[in-house]
Amino acid sequence: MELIINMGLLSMLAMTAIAIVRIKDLFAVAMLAGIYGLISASFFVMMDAVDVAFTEASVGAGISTLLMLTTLAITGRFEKADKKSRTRFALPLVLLTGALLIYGTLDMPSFGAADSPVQEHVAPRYLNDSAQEIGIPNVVTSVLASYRAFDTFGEVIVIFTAGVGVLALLMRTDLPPISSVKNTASMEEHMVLRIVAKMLIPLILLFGLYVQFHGEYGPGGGFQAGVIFASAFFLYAMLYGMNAARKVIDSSLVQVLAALGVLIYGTTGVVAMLSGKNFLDYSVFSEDPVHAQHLGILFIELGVGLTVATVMIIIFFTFSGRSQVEGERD
Amino acid sequence: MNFVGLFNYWIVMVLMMIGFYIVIAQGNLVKKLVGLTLFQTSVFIMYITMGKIEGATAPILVEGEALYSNPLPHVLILTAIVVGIATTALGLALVVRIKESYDSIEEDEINRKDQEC
Amino acid sequence: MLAHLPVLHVIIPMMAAPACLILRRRDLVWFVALAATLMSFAVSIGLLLQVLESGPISYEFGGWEAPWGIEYRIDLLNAPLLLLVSGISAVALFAARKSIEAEIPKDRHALFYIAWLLCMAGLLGILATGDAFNVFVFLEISSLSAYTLIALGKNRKALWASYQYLIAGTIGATFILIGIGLMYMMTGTLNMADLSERLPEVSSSRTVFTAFAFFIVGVCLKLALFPLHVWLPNAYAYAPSVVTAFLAATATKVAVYILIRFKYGIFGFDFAFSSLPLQSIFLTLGLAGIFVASIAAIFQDNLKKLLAYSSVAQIGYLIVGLGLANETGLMATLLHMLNHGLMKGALFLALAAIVYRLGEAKLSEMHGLASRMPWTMAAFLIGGLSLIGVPLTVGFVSKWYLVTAALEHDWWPVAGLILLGSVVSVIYVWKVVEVVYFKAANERTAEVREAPLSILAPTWVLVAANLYFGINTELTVGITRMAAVSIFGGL
Amino acid sequence: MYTAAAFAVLVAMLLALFRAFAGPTLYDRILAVNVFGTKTVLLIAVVGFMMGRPDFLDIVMVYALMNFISVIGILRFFEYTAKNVEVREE
Amino acid sequence: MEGILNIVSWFLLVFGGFLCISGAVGLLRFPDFFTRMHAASVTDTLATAMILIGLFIQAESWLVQVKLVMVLLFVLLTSPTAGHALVMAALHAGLEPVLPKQKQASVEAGR
Repeated sequence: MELIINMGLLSMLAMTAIAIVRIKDLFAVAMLAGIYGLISASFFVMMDAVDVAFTEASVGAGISTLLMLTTLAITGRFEKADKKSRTRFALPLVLLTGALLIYGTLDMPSFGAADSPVQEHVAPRYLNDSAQEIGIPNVVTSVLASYRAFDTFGEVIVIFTAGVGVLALLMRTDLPPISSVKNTASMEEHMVLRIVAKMLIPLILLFGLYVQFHGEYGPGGGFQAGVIFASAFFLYAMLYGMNAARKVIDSSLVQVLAALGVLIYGTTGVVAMLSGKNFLDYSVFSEDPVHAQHLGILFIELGVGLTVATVMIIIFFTFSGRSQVEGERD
Repeated sequence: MNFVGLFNYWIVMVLMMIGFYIVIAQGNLVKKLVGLTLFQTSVFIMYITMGKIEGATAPILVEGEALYSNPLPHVLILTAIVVGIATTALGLALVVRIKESYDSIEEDEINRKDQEC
Repeated sequence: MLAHLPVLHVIIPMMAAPACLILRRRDLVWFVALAATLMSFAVSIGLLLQVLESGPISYEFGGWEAPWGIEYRIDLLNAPLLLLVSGISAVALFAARKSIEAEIPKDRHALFYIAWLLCMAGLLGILATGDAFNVFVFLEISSLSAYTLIALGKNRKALWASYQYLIAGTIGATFILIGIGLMYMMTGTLNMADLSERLPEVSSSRTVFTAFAFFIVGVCLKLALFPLHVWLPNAYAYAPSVVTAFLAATATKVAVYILIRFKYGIFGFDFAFSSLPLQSIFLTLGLAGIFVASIAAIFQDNLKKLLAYSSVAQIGYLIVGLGLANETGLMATLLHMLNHGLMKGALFLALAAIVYRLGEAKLSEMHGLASRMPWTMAAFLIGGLSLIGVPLTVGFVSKWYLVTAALEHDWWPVAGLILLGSVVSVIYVWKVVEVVYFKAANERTAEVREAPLSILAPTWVLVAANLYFGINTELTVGITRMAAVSIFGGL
Repeated sequence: MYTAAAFAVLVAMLLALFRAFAGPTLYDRILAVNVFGTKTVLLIAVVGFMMGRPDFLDIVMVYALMNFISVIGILRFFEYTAKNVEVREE
Repeated sequence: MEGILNIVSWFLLVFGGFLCISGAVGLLRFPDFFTRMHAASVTDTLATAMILIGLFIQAESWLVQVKLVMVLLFVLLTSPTAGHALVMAALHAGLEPVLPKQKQASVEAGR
């Protein structure tokens, strides 16, 4: 039965991709990209990749669709027909790369084989020893936050770089001070939505915190929690207007928090260096090694969650602030 | 060369090429970024199908003996997804600035405006 | 503290960047950024000395040993490059304070320095890491911050150039990701040393061949090898001039380093040249790149674009050195990476001085500038001579070893073409010299004063380095020879 | 039992997808996205039970949340452009 | 007791599945936006409720049951709201429902 569902999901992915190529209405393309993210997230669930499904759903289906829609609100909806000369050049190149890729798959270990090199070399140690060495059930979080913690540090820096980049490009310092702007939200007539949102937002924030601290035992962790936390603010900003949202979250505070998250992550590592161990070695935090790993992973996930949440808020507010110039509204 | 074993990878390769085609062939800047997202997401799907073992469960340890899929590709893909969204966010910020200064997000119009001034 | 040197040069800028976001005030952020860069430079010097006396250093993160955790590996190949990147960054950052006042609005300066620190941290991270996937993560950090830095340029074309660089760079990075994925699929490990042990036994399979092909195409897109170089001229021409000085001297060299590390370190010498006719591909593309780019450079009016095209040509020399596939060839490439970094750094910093005074670097508006800005133009002249490869300059040293490497194979035509490439570069350097020195100063350049000392001093530091390493080649040649021997010896 | 429900939901998703491709007006597409989101929620819930790991229901919660937020987002930005740009139905 | 619960949950799941398909077919075949809206949203909430309750019966640990109830409440709260917002936006943008022929004529006459 799982094979049928896999094939069904993959064929839906292919159909969505082909539809995206042909549709010229960019709003529809943004929505189909959201559907593409959703299907690939469900495919990840079928492939036992629960944490990745979590992240892909919240990032692929949620954040990237919202960002694309915010951009389309500024740049306009319809796309021009693509030029024949470009497609004639692109098709052979794409077919050539595709042929090389297919050629590459001929010697691959077959799908789901338990004896392929991937399953035998590095992975068994994580699965067998992580219970004793780190003591948390979710092996993905233990690899993410302890064995390969420096990769995750690089990742937090990538998100921080994106936040700095979007700020450097779109930051507007000429926005009127918050107090003076009357709150004229565009969604006044959607009273139903505002009531429901008012009920939902605390629940979403609570769910975000649950995901943050549940990362060791089930799917979840810093990234997913950060994105969920930020999506609560997006909902508030969309329904109550940007000025109300800017009253809630002050832009300089958000930037300081984003920097703070990265610094929390960095100091967790540097503390290990100060006492002679290597960077990001958690055995410094307490004499019992397993307990030390728990503490280390907790700090790491806190730093990651804080940075991801605040950078997502920075990116969304900077984009929406930019469209305020266009519409001069809310 | 078993057909079913590699079928997953072939569909993933087709998805990659569709994404790659969009990036190269379509002129609209936002559409290129969508193509880039498709291309990267299908590379992620390739990574994840690598780690799956037939009849295994997710790498979250439960009591008693159980066969788990490989957790390492999941960690790599968590990083790659975040890299993907960071690139898309920066790309969209550039598109907004380009729209404000060129008043168009079609590649050939922008090139034409570049030649003029 | 000495044990932590291999990681300090990356951690310091990575911690300084968020700290700067909290500080927010312009001059304070510049000071912290400069301090962090100088500390990284000092750490790199310490690392080089440590590697010279005690051989390659390995540093495991979190205390987990190599294939399971991530490992930093510093050896003779990347130690000198660490020095180059942090050195050029320190010098360029010193000039940045004055230079960006004319090009970037005031409220963006703090964010500019933060993006600069992140770009440097990314490049240093790529050089030092011993883990294949870590290369991809730090490649993305350096690329994302490079897109931001380029997009801060004054002209609206900077935005369009940065967008094109983003698309080309992300496609390159995704190709590298596919390459790493396929390599991981066939060997099960991500650590470079572990990969080099386990790859030979599966090297006959078609998947490893595809992995190698995708990896090479991805890296060549990143280092702007001839057919894939379309994004580079615009990106370097319209970026703020200090950013071009930093990126031109370092970013492409780091990409060549990745190529060398993976081609020789992991795939091994025989695989690299037997499966794919790489030797002939590199030679043809490199030589074609030299001539096409140099000829394109001759017709450019915008001086920055002219030097950007000459950078593409110089990258052609690097790839030709690799294409020669012998020890001296590799040594010539390593040497030219260092020398080219110094040359282009000096030239673009001189350009930053010109842009600071004139607002833009159009040749048609620089008549008789030498009489007004003698020091800047003298620096530009020496940089140009070094570009051509005149004796007593750094360029001559690397051209010399490049030609000897070609002669070892006694491929006379290749050696001839290399020298012909230098002749072509004479043309476009002379074109600039002729406009600047021998034309009378018109009203446009009449009242121009000499560039401020804070831009001139760094330029002359690099020019002095150009001359010093041109004359006393014992240090650079010695290290690169040992590095080449260690790589070739190791196979 | 689970297989029947999972198969039915899969078919429903397929049909909703066709509506998303064909949908003449943009509102049909938004409706299709909404239906598709709810069906994915059901599919993952049933699959979680089918694979014997029912504790994956956090993912289902996120799906529902993201589906709601993206539908609200689409409406807000579409209505926002509808005011500036006249609405051209295909 | 065990058998009855199984049968009830089996019935709920299968009927929920059938409702899903009927809603989706309705989504495809109905002439205009508002009728599709009706088909989709009605079956949506009911089918989701039935399938989730079917799973609720099957769930062993109480934690899973709590999660199922949370998801059910969330979907029951948000999906009608989204439907409402969608219809409001459609009407606001001037999308006219397709009325049957003779009523269409009388409305035209009346206007």
